[in-house]
Order: sequence, then structure tokens, then C-alpha cells
Amino acid sequence: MQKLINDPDNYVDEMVDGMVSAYPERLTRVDDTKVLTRDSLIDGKVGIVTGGGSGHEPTHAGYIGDGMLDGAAAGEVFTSPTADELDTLAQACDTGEGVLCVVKNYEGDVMNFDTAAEMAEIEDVTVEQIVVDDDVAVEDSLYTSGRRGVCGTIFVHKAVGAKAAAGGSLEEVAAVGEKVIDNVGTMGMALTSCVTPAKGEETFDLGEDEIELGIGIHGEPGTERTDQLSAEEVGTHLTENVLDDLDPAAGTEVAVIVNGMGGTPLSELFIVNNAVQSTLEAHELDTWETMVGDYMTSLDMRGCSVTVCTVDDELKELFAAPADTPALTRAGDDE
Amino acid sequence: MQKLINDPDNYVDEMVDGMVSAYPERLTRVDDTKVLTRDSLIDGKVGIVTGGGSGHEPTHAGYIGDGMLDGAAAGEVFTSPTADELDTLAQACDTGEGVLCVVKNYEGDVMNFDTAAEMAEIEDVTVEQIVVDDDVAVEDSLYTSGRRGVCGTIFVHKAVGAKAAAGGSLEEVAAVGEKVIDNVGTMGMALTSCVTPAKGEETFDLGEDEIELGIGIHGEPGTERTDQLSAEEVGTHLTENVLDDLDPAAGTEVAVIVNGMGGTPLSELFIVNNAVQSTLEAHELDTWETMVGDYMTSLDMRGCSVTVCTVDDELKELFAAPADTPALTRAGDDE
Amino acid sequence: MSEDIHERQRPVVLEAINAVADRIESEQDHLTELDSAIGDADHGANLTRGFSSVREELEEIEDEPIDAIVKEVGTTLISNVGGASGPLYGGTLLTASQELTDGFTAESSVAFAEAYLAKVKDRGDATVGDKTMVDTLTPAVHTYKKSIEEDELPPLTALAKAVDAAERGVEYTVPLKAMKGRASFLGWRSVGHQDPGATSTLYILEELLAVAET
Amino acid sequence: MSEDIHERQRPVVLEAINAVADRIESEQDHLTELDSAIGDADHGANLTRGFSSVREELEEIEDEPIDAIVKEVGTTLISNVGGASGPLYGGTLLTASQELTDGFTAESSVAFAEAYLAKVKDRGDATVGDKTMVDTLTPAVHTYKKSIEEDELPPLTALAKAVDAAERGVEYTVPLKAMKGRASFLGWRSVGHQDPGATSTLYILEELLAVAET
Ligand SMILES: Nc1ncnc2c1ncn2[C@@H]1O[C@H](COP(=O)(O)OP(=O)(O)O)[C@@H](O)[C@H]1O
Ligand SMILES: Nc1ncnc2c1ncn2[C@@H]1O[C@H](COP(=O)(O)OP(=O)(O)O)[C@@H](O)[C@H]1O
Ligand SMILES: [Mg+2]
Ligand SMILES: [Mg+2]
Ligand SMILES: [Mg+2]
Ligand SMILES: [Mg+2]
Repeated sequence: MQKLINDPDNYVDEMVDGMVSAYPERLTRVDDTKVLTRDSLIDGKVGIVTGGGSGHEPTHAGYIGDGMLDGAAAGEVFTSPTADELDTLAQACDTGEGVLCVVKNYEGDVMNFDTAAEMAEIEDVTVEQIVVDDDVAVEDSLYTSGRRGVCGTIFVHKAVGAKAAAGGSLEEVAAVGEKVIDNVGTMGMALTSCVTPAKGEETFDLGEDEIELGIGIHGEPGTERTDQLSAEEVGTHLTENVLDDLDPAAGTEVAVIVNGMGGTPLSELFIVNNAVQSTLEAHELDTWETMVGDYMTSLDMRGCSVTVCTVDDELKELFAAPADTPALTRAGDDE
Repeated sequence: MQKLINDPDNYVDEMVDGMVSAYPERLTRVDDTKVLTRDSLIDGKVGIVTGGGSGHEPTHAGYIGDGMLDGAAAGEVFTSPTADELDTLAQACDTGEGVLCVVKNYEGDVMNFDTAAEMAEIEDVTVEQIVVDDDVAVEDSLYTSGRRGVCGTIFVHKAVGAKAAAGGSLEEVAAVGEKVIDNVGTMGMALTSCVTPAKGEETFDLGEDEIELGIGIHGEPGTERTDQLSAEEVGTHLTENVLDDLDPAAGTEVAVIVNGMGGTPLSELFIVNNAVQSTLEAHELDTWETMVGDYMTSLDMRGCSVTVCTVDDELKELFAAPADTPALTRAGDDE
Repeated sequence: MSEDIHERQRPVVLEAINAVADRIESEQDHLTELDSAIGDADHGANLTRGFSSVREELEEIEDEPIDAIVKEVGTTLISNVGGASGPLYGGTLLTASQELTDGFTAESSVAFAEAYLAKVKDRGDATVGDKTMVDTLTPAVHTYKKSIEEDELPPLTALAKAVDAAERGVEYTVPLKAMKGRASFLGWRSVGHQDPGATSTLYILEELLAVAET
Repeated sequence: MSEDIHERQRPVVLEAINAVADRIESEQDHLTELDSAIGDADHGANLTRGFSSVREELEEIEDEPIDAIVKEVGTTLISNVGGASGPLYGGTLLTASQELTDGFTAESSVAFAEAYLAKVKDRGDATVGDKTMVDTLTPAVHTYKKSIEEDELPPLTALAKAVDAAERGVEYTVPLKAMKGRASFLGWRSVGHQDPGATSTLYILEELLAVAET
């Protein structure tokens, strides 16, 4: 499988450079790290940071900017950043008001963020962590790692970013993050595996007529392999599963992401969206906003995920608030 | 090759529906056509429309909205819309100030737009056409079809959209469009062919270690097939070829698009961007703005194109002006 | 009297249209294959979409005079084909149909053929040797005209000769470098490939001949 | 005297670290293969990145006492591995190295092993049967402790027994449903696959034994 790369070992390093050279006025790289921060911090604002393995672009650093993140740490492809990088990140984004880390639930990320928080507190930086676990495909229990954090994280970034921009305290900002986490669910599927730069071939083999349901964003196989489904069946199945989990009352307003996994033509996502919307309608839900595109990817995987978040006035205001980042912009006046 | 589709014959129809159901407050579909227009026209503003084959999403309808397009017609995949749809489009977007059609150079599009213009004038709608032909890979001569119109069209949309929003007359709007056309060049490459929904297999075969240089956006083979190149070689080669054509003086400011063809991970585009920027620097050019992402795609093709546009104060102002469309947003205050 | 000729020719014309539609459908994959090599892999689909629509609309106009039927075929192709072949196959019929107010005669058929060719060249800004359908049409129309006007052959014989000439036109496109159409974007790489539009034009002529012969 | 033991053991410890690094590198593809099936195909790359860095930094600390060397290995793993295995392989050494202020003795090695296991279980919130490296470590540490403390066997023999036990731990992960780590996201589909972290833990123990035996 061909890729537009140089040395696979330098993949993340070069990507981070490429982001900075694309947006030199927006992004700054902390020397000798893969940590990116916004050009200049806003005094008195709670710092919002995140991080995780690379290969999910535009996640994470694509959401750095006004109204969303102050910084992000890039790990190796699909590998949590190391604790010292996360510590650097937290310290770099603190203006004295504390820092909120948005973590996608997985022990690797959680453990490294935990260690980083301990390291940062030694330097008198207050760090709060919220853990997103929106993947409804994964069985949740006290005895397991719980559910993965996937594309619902975008809604979390948007809400906490807006709250912090509006002057919210660390506690308040964390609280709106938790609110989104409580109200969001996602499920994904893949037509093909992705190809990591290191391995250079597909992570899992899929027959010509097979698909994977319940995949995450790390090229891991899903929870179920089935025969090929039509776009309509896929859209319906994913949405039904998410709604099953969220169980929103009829009449509830929802925000939706039909997310591409990196190798899916946008046209196909729009075709899937039809089924997503009719399923929502069938449940008498009211779509307040839909986003269709590549928001959290798995390299070049073909496939999609559907995220649904129930919204009230507070979340609508936060989601609609202005944002100006490479990957997501909200004018903030006409919604 | 698996795709997220239902019946391939309904591909475009369902995609257009999916766009409307994603952005019901932004887009309206003209009954019984594949024409999309913005929710409501702005009185006294020159209409800006475009169209072309489908499969290039977010091009075309993704750029409908404040500061860019008023409407777009979607043809079958890679096939120009028919003249009567283009006529409907022009009529739907006229407020009496005339309509500017942005056409990507290819006889199919040009001939259908020509016919549409004749049809529209019968209904007293003044239609001007500008033809984008930015693909430097194609040999240009009086005796050929000339160069293709590709990703440079995005800059044209942005400039004419901003000029029209600022109250420019049809003539003035067309003039800034021509100015962009005179100053923009693009070259593309592919690692793989795309797969059309109708054919279901790759349009051209490429060996594991081969790539195509000088491709367009319709799955046609390029002007040259070579051995695999690194991201650095690709970025340098494409940029050098574009600069060769534009031949800008040292010190010139440029706007840049590193465009993905639909199946390329964003991370790879950032890696390519490093080589693009160093090539620009080596030519002593000054990057004023860079856009990295999927702006004009070829379904699920893996590959990229590099677009360079030399900018002066007028173009910078137009490019930076506010825009609010599904695929491109400019806050318009902080550039 | 001129109504007579319309009545008389109508069944043949309708049969010819159906035959062309059948042929295009059965050659769809082959045409797309040719278009994959030097174009965008849709020529077969484009024409099939167009001629299927023509077939569906035929019922509504089957009582009209010949020129109206041909014109309607053109209109339907324009609004269903798109791409380059829509205007080239459709718009041309709109114009050329004007020569058929008295139906097909030896004379009017030459005028029709000439008008058609002129319109293709004009619309497409193409000339012989550009590796397009013009390469098929030009020798076919020239041969037809000379066979009728100079050699005073009956139209059927003239048409058969025209088809022969068209065949050579298709072959002729293979070694050419494309100057017009999508294939021109490939430059020298277009050499060695047969032009899809030139090929579909030959198929249409072959069907016209087959129906005329029966 | 306690300095003596550090001097004496240092070459063996350094050799063991090198041996582990070699082994991880040579098993990189296999570990990644295992991680492809139920994880994200990076366990081999993660550990290789970590242990290559350890090898490079060894020169700088090769005069330090044993506990400092082990601690530094942990620090280096933490800042180079990332993922789940970074904290699990690195953070644990940081803690457990505190048992080695007097170098490796029969006694301190048991304490070290117990501290290490406790820290993995704590960090990962994992228990036996969760299909993780804990399944390898637990029987190995239990066997080692009992061999030394109850059976009063020499450390080398105890270590050999521990490796045997560890092997069984690896096999044991195959039929289990994963409860922790990325494999847990697969639910029942994880059954039938061998855990990568359990496997790499065995390799490390095997290398420690091999070096101790020479
Ligand atoms: N400028 C032109 N003049 C004459 N014929 C042309 C021209 N451009 C294209 N054609 C013909 O049209 C054919 C391609 O038709 P088709 O594939 O349906 O349209 P598109 O190129 O828009 O995909 C070519 O093979 C060629 O014969
Ligand atoms: N919570 C946990 N407790 C103990 N071990 C774990 C835990 N999570 C993962 N592991 C171990 O880590 C291994 C995976 O490591 P690695 O692939 O390097 O990290 P990642 O899962 O972040 O990609 C698993 O095979 C398992 O043995
Ligand atoms: Mg990992
Ligand atoms: Mg076409
Ligand atoms: Mg074509
Ligand atoms: Mg892993």
C-alpha cells in the first residue's frame, strides 16, 4: 500500500511540522516535543488541552484555536503520548486558572494523563481530567476498561472550549464537559482496515463482502463482522444503536456528527446521512445541527461513525458559540 | 471494492438529499433537479453559481453560503450537468443583477454552460461565464482543449463570492475571477485510482510501486506514470511545476492549497506541506495563507494536488473576507 | 403529400431509434472501458442514460412528423446525457432536424448529415485529427454526400459506404494524440487508444444501416 | 559492602538490559502481529522504541548503582513508549527500583518482583484473568516468591521456575475474554487470541533467566 510519506519513523514528527508550517500564526510547537499550543494564551482563561495517538487528524491539534483547545499532544500513531509530553502540555497551557485535560477513555491515555497530572501539580499547575467514553458498541461494566472515547469528543471540545472562552472556572468548564459526556453516544463501522505507516499493510483482513461494525479509531477490529450492508442499513443500524443507549425522549433536540474515518468520500457520508436523519425522525427527535465530514479519523480507513448528542439550551449555546480553528469554525452569529 | 452506497443509479440524487438533510437551513433543492441553492437570495447581489460532475465533494454545493456561492448544479458522477439544469440554476440564483457562472475548463462543462446561458438569456437573465483552467500539468495550446480546471477554482469561488457580497457588479465580479484565474496554478498526483459507484472498480490500474503525476479530478490517468516517490519528492515536484508555470518574482506573496483527493489521510497532506513550503521558501516566496484538506476531491482517490495563487492586496482582502459555508468558513476579523 | 412521407417513414425512424438505443445499451461496458483508458469511464453510462430516456419518451411523440421526432430525441439527449456527449449528440440533432421538414429524401439526408457534422465541429471546436467523434463523422458524411450527389447511388448503398468510411475513422483515432475532449489532458499518453465517442458514433451509423436494410 | 554488590552486579544488569532490548527488537513484528488481532498493531513498535532509547542512554548511567539504573530504565520507558505499555513497563520500574538500594539479593529480588506486580495491577486496575500482562506476571511472581521463601531454592532455580509459570500464563490468556486494555473493546471477539503484553512480559523474563544462567 502506497502512502505519501518519507521515513515512517518520522511520520508524526513531520506531520507536526507540517501543521505548524500550514498555520504558523495559529500554532506553536514546544521545542523537542510533539506538543502544539495556540500562538498565545488568553490571560485568565482556563486552559483546555487534549492529546492522544496520532492518525486521527484533524484530531487533535486541528481543533486548537479560539473557542476550542489551547494545546494538544501528539503521540506516535495510535499510541498515547508519554506522560512527560502531557506534563509539558499542561504546563504550557496554564495561565494560573488551571488546565482541563480532555481524555478519551483508554487505559493508555488515562494512565499517561494521570502521571502527567501528578507531575504538573508538583509545578503548582492545577489539572482536572474528564474522560470521554461515548462508544456505545463497547460493553460497559465495572470490571472492564469501559467504553472507548471516540468522535463524541469533538462535542466535548466544543463545549468546554466555549465555556472556558466565556470565562468559566475550571470546575464549571469540567462540568459542561461531563454534561456532554453524559448525553453523547457514538458507533462506528469500517469497510476496510486502515494501514499504519509502520506496518504498511492492513491491520485486519476483511473479505470483499464483509464489513466491521463497532470499530474504534485505532484500526482495531470491531465488535462484530457482518456481510456488506447498504448505506441505508449502515446509517440506520449505527443510529439505532446509539439511540438505544441514549434513550432520548420524543421531542428531544439532538446534534449529530456523521464522521468519515479518513478514506470515505464525502458524498458517501451524505448518503449515509439520509438514513441517520430518517432514523432520528422515526424516533421523533429534532435535529438541531448536523456535521458531516472527517472530524476524527483512523488514517485512511473507509467507513464512518454516527454521533448523537442530546442538547438543551445550555449546550446549544456552547455548540453555536464562535470558534476559529483549522478544522472547525463557527461564525457564532447566525445559528 | 466496497462503498457506502445504496443503488449506484441513485448516488447523486441521494447525495443531494443528504446534503439538504444535513444543512436544511442553508440549502434548498430545486424540485425535480439536482440543483441546490442557498436558503434565500440576497437582494441586489450578483448571483454566483457553479456546477459540474459529482464526486468532487465538498465541491460544488459545499461552498454555497454567505461570501461564496448562491447555487450549484450536480451532474452525474464526473459528468457535466445538463444544460437545462444549469439554466434552472442560473434562473434560480438571479435577483436581477445577473449571474456569474464559474466553469471548470472542459468542453463538456463549457458546452452545457454555453447552452444554459443561451436558454437563460431568453428569460432575461444576464449570464456571464468565467472558465478556470489552472492545471499546469496539461499542455496548453490554441489547438487543444487547453488546461483543465481543478482545485484553483476554490480560490476563484472565494474571490468572486466576496466581491459579490461586497456589492460588486457582474462585470467587477467577473474581473476579480479572471484575476485569480490569471494568477493560479495547480498540479495533482495519485497513488491509486478512484472507484466510481457505477463501475465499482478502479478506473486505471497502477502497479504497487507506481504513481500517476498530472492527474485531474475525474479519475483519468495523469500525464505521466513514475515510480513511487516520497512525500517530500511529491510536494517538491508538484510545487516546482506550478511555480515554473506561474513564474512569480521573489518576494511575491502566495496563497496555497494542499488538497487531498478524498482517500488521503490528513496527516499525509501535512507531511507533503513541509516540502511545499520549503520549495516556496527556496523560491523566496512569502506564504500568506495555507489551506490543507479535502477541498476538491476525486471520490476516494489517494493523492493530492498543490495549488499556488499569487496574491496582492485586493486578492488578500477577498480571500480573507467572511464566508460561512459548510466546507469553508472565514471569521473575517482576525486574518 | 409531405404528410404522406412522414407517415411512411415514421415506423422506420422509430425502429431505428430503438435499434440505436439497444445497441448503445449492449455496448455500454465496452464504451466505458474505452473511456477508462483516456477519459473518465462514463461514456457508456452517459449514452445509455440518454437513449433509455429517449426510448421512454418515444410513445409521447410517435405521432409527430419526422423532424419533430428527431428534434425531441435531441432535446431528451441534452437533458439526460450531460458531459461532452450531451451537447454533441443532442444539440446537433436539434439543429440538423430542421433539414427534415419533408422527411428523409436523398437530398434532405445529405443536408441533415452535413448540418449535423457542422454543428459537432462548431460546438466542440474540433477538427479532423483531434481524436474525437469528428474523425468518424467526417469521412462518413463526405462519403455519403459524394455517393449520392456525384455517383448518384441509392441512399442505402451510400449509407453502407458511409459506414465503411466511419469504420476507418474509428481506427484512425487510435494512433492520434488527442487535441480535444478529456483525452487531450493526457497529451501523448492518449496515443494508442481508440476514442470512445468516435466508436459510439460508428455504432449508431451501423444501426441506422441495419434498419434501413430491412 | 553495599557498594561492592553494586559494582559486582552492574555488568550482569547491563547485559540483561541489552539482552532484553535485543529480544524485543527481534520479536517486534511478532508482538505487533499479536496486537493487530486484538489491539492496534503497535505493541512491537512501542516497546522497540522504548528499549532502543534505553540502550542509547545506558552509557550515561553505567556507573550508577543498580537501583538508579533500573529507575532510569523506567524513566526512559515512560518518556518513549507511550500507550498503555509505557506507564505499565516504565512507571512500575520507577516504583519497584526502590527495593534495590542494596542491589539484587534473594530477598530484595522478591520484594522487587512483588512491588512490580502490585504496581502493574494498581496502575492498570487489572486482575488475573483480564487477559493482560498481569496473567503472566502473577504466576511468575508467586512461583518465584514461594521457591525462594518456602522452598529455599537458589534465585537462579527460582527464576527458571518462574519463567515456566509465566509461559503458562501466556497460554492462559488465549481462551480469555479481555476485560482490560484495547482488546476489551472487542468483547467476545478477543477470545482465542494471545495477549501481546503478556507475551512481551514472558520474553523479558526469559532474557533475564538466560543472562542469569551465564
Ligand atoms: N471538443 C470536442 N469535440 C468533439 N468531440 C468531442 C469533444 N470533446 C469530447 N468529444 C467526444 O466526446 C467523447 C467523450 O464523451 P463522454 O465520455 O460521454 O463525455 P465526458 O468527456 O464529458 O465524460 C470523446 O470520446 C469524444 O469523441
Ligand atoms: N489496564 C491494563 N492493565 C494491565 N495491562 C494492560 C492494561 N491495558 C493494556 N495492558 C497491556 O498492554 C498491552 C498493550 O500494549 P500496547 O499495545 O503497547 O499499548 P496500547 O494498547 O496503548 O496500544 C496489552 O496486551 C496488555 O497486556
Ligand atoms: Mg497503541
Ligand atoms: Mg464525464
Ligand atoms: Mg467520459
Ligand atoms: Mg497496542
